[in-house]
Amino acid sequence: MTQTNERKLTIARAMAEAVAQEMRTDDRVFVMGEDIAALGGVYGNTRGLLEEFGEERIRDTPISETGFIGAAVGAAQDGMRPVVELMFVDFFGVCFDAIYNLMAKNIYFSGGNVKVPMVLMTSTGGGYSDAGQHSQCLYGTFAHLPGMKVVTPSNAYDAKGLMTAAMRDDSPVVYMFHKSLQGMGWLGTEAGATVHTPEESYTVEIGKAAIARQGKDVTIVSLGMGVHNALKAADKLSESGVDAEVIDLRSLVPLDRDTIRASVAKTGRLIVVDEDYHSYGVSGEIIASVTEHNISVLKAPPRRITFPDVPIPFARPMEQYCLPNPDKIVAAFEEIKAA
Amino acid sequence: MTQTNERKLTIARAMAEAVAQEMRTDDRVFVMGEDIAALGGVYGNTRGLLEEFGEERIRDTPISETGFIGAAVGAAQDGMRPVVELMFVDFFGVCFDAIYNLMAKNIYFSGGNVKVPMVLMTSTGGGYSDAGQHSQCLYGTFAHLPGMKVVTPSNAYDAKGLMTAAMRDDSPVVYMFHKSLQGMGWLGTEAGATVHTPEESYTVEIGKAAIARQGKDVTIVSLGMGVHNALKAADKLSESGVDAEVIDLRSLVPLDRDTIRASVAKTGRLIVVDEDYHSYGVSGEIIASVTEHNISVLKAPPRRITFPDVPIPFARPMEQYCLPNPDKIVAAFEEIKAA
Amino acid sequence: MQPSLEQKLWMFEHMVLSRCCEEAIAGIYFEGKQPVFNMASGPIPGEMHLSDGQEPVAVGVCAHLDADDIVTATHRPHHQAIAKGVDLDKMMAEIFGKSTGLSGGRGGHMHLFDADVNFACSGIIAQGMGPAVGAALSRKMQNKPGVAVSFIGEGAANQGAFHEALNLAAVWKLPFICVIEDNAWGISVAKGASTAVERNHVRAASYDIPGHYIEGNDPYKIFAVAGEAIARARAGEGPTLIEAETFRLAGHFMGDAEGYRPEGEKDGLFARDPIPAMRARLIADGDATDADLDAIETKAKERVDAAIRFARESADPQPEDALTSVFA
Amino acid sequence: MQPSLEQKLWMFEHMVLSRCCEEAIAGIYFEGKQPVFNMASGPIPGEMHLSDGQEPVAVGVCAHLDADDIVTATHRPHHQAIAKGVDLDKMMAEIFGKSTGLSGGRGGHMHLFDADVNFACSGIIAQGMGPAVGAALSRKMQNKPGVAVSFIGEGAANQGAFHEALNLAAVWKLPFICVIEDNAWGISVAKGASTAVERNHVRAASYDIPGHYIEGNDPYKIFAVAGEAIARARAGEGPTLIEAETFRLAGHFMGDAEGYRPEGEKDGLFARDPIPAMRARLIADGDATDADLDAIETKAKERVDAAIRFARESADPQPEDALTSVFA
Ligand SMILES: Cc1ncc(C[n+]2csc(CCOP(=O)(O)OP(=O)(O)O)c2C)c(N)n1
Ligand SMILES: Cc1ncc(C[n+]2csc(CCOP(=O)(O)OP(=O)(O)O)c2C)c(N)n1
Ligand SMILES: [Mg+2]
Ligand SMILES: [Mg+2]
Repeated sequence: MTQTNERKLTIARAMAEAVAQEMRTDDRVFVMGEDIAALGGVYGNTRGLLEEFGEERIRDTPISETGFIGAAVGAAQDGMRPVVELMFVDFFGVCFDAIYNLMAKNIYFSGGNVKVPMVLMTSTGGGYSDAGQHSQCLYGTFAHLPGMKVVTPSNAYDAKGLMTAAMRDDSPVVYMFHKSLQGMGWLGTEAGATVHTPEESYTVEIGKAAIARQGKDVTIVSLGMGVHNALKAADKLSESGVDAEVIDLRSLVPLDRDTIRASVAKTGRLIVVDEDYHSYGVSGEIIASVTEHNISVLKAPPRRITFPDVPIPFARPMEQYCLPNPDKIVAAFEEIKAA
Repeated sequence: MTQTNERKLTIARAMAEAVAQEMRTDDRVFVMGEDIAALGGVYGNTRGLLEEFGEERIRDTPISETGFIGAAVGAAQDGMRPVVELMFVDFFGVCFDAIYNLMAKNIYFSGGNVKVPMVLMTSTGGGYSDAGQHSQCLYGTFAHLPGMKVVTPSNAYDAKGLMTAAMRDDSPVVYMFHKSLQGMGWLGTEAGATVHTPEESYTVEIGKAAIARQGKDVTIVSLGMGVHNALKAADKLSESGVDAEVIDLRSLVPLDRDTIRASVAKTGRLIVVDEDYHSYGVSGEIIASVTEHNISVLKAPPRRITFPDVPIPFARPMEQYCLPNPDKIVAAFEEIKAA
Repeated sequence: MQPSLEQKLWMFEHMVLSRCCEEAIAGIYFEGKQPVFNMASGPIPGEMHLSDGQEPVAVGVCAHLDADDIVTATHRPHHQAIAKGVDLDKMMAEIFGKSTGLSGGRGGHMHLFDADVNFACSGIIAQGMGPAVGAALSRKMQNKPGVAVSFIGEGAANQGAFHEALNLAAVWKLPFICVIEDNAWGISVAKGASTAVERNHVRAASYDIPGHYIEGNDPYKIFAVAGEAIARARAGEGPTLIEAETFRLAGHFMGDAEGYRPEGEKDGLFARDPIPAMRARLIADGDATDADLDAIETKAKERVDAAIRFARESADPQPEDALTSVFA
Repeated sequence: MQPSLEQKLWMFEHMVLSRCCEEAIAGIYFEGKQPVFNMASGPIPGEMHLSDGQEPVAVGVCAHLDADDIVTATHRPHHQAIAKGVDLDKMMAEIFGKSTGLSGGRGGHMHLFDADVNFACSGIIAQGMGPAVGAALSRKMQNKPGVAVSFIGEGAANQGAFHEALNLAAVWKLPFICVIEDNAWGISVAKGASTAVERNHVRAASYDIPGHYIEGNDPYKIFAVAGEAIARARAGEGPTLIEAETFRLAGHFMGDAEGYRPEGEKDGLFARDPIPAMRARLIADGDATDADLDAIETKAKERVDAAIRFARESADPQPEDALTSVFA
């Protein structure tokens, strides 16, 4: 879809633009993380910020995630609005206490007397053979624990709007961006993520899912990269006259259960696509949220296309075998269409 | 139920006995953790071991969870069989990389050429006003990530058998014990956890759920402390002629989906009781595992009794309001019995 | 740097106030927990970590701080909270889990947050350090006055966060001070069994910052060393690491039988209780009369009694309040 | 401690072998990644961290180790793996993601595990340290010979695991050595911007263990210092911390344009390439002739070519193999 004065941005540029615009109008916003200054972020999402805002507000850190994420919490409580980067979400294990026991709980521990306005941005996802410690999504891990909002954009428009909303939120927001959507040539790029993005600053409400494609025969719920797999599957299905509805969650916390339930009530079929591990994660929660609400809406058993419960293998044939893809989604529909 | 030469042990003593028996026959087994030597463990599960085995094999550690859990991984790869304690599961955030990226993945990264025979034991649960950093269960957090088996006993018999099985396993096993079941007077004690425990060493297979109570009207799936709440609810329900089946998962990884599905196929109703947080956790996975398998077995929407998605409050009225209990389970059944 | 008379009396007053609190809590804690001790019962449920004996460190440091300065504390925070000026009524109500508490009963005694005096805690070892470093960064970036002090125990000096936070504060030359209360024990583990160095102040060399060890649990010596470090920080000269010898007159938490302590160690400690010691010294130095100090002690007891009364008489939170204040 | 002639030649041979590997990989890495560079494409997909320039540290240390000793490495492990004697065919096949690789292609270049020579990696900064300390503990408990060496980069010395592991090794007096390869950069962040001390060896004082800094990326000096430390460890005298100056002749990973490096820094480094330097020195010292060293280089190239051939010709893993070897 082209439009008048179309302005296509990659997610990486959309994120950087949102941060830059906010920093121009709000002195309290600053950025901290590894390689986010001179390098502009391994995934490009802070490119240009050092040049405009300088070293004081765009701070490269030591490789001390517990230290600098803990510091972001303290700075946020003291009136600043840090945007801090955990380079790969896979690294959360070295600093998760600062995230889930400090960042996520200090508002509650203070009875609301302190605010923790910070954004933790982190890259997710595989598909490029970066192996088991650099390819995970861990959506379920973050979404399971209380006190942090969790968002993940599938395109540049949402990326910018969600980032601006996150920076303006007085609660901590975990902003998970998928590497294959960043628009970094060297990671391959999902073209569908690079969309028209208005220049002026705007927000996308945190907690509202989007209907990425209207349909009536099956509801495909997904997030991040999965949305593009779902849309491709929907195109394939449409060739055989199947009209799939694709829901882009955009936010895991809060989770927009109403939109999911309304869609399934309409279509009667549910497929969840999640690049995170299969068990005890997003896919189970979506299915449970639908069935506990109304068991009779489903004409067929729900299906999930997820990453199996194994560490992410390096070799391409093994990794690709494990990853969700459009064909798996189509095949899942074939299993349940009969009903 | 009394039996000939009944030998009731608390879970704390059953765990210590299992470790002691294994240490007598296997020199490779040793115990590491904070306050596990002279103090015998904050929850009593290593009591007496220092006296029998001495400081070399029963090692108090610095408050360096990343260091000593990482060390346990290295010792396990080098031929030892460490039993290591993370005092409260809530502390996983300071050391989770050693757990989920090393302990859980090194077998895979080595293509099976190294083994990681270690047990990570950790206490879970609240109910005694220990607040938001000392009362969590985090079952879903551990069970979501691949490469580690996860068990949690509800009684002393299983506690001993699962511990022995865990120590003999060549893969890492996370052993989660609920504080309210330990039989430490000072934490109050769930009497039902203190059961006959044979003296001789034995194993309970990891990955098999137990039917804690046979029934035909509703399946209540739970684990750890929740099993006792479920059994109490079942007693109340039986007064009104309702015959509930209670499943004690015992193991989250592997998850015994067959036993759950068979039970629900029989009863047509499912209630999941989980003290861990509500969303993106155990309860969603159990419900999804049933419905994706066969949507038609459920006569009524599944229900879950869980901890709401909020940090665990300190004050008794607030914490008790959030915790699962038998009345909530009974009320949940009332909602779905009509169907 | 020597404390003025006023400062000496302030320190004594707050040591006494803190001790009165702990003694009152210790008494009440066992209400409803006898004959069988069950941590879940009574007006003050849960774990209770008392600070008896460690008061000199809190007052010697906080004598140099005002409400704008930041303090982060640990699972054992009462003495520091009182020295920092946390509202005593709200603090006591929080410890009782009442609706009038600092967080309306959500946090409890390990999670005392008072935004008015920039006081916060974490029950996770060494995890107060990062936030304190961040608050110091915030002041530096905003060009606002204020230093951030993180109190930890000697056991916390073996936790990774200690290393990361000190390096970060040093690299960025922040107004940050880490104060280690060395009470020789981490629950049942003796310092010597957990720590490769005899004294943690030497670890300052890893960050090219000053490090000081203060012997004797002496409030005046602590005052002097802390004063210098805080002045340095205010002057923009960067962080300092201080380790102060102190001791734990109570168990690690209430109910701890301390079977792990060497025979008789405890008796020796009670003989060195810092409060009677300071009292004697004030009199010996002619800084105060018995009457002056009696008055301070009476006032402290009254203050604590009032706080206890406030806490007892305050309403419980509504159960559903558990679901609020998760997000700002 | 000076290397024998045999040891010198062994070091040279393994430096050359490592460099040949890196050069071969560097060439092949871009196959299928041109004209557009896409990390996911080609016979060697994913991130690639080369060790060019850092060979002296690996050989200077590993010259003292045998197969029983333990080494843990990082995201940049090739030179250490080769110096430790990891099977070159299987290692190369792993880097290509083939079924014949060390782990059948599950791990890739950041996760080289060879149980036969006790070699392991972690791609998470400083997370090789705990396992190495634990292996050292295992040997001590079993009364088995063997020292454990953990190689890390200078950036890793600011990670909490570094502090915890060294303290633990020191408290338990374990046969453990931490070797820091100081190549002055952590991706794009210069050591001075991330590290409060100029040289990390001073951090040994925090653990009351010896610390050494070795200038000049000099294999003989590294051999001498490492030899002493390893002898100490074998004698039961506990851990040592070593930081060796070295440099990165490649980018952080392949595809890194290194725009963050000061103008011309790189040219200076190439002029100090340790391999030609050692070659010249061997000849100058009369330790070897051009012909001897040519023979070594030819042999190394042949060895690497064979490994590449083995890797290329090996079969891909079966897709379903992804699901195996999760548990032992
Ligand atoms: C990361 C972490 N590990 C373990 C604990 C359990 N714990 C609570 S207090 C304590 C001892 C702390 O010793 P120290 O730092 O010396 O403080 P002290 O209790 O002596 O005041 C431990 C191990 C914790 N709260 N957090
Ligand atoms: C805990 C953690 N944080 C960040 C990273 C990302 N990362 C990979 S290599 C690297 C730089 C490491 O620098 P150094 O330790 O000096 O090793 P070098 O790359 O110079 O060999 C970083 C930040 C990581 N792998 N793990
Ligand atoms: Mg202590
Ligand atoms: Mg480096």
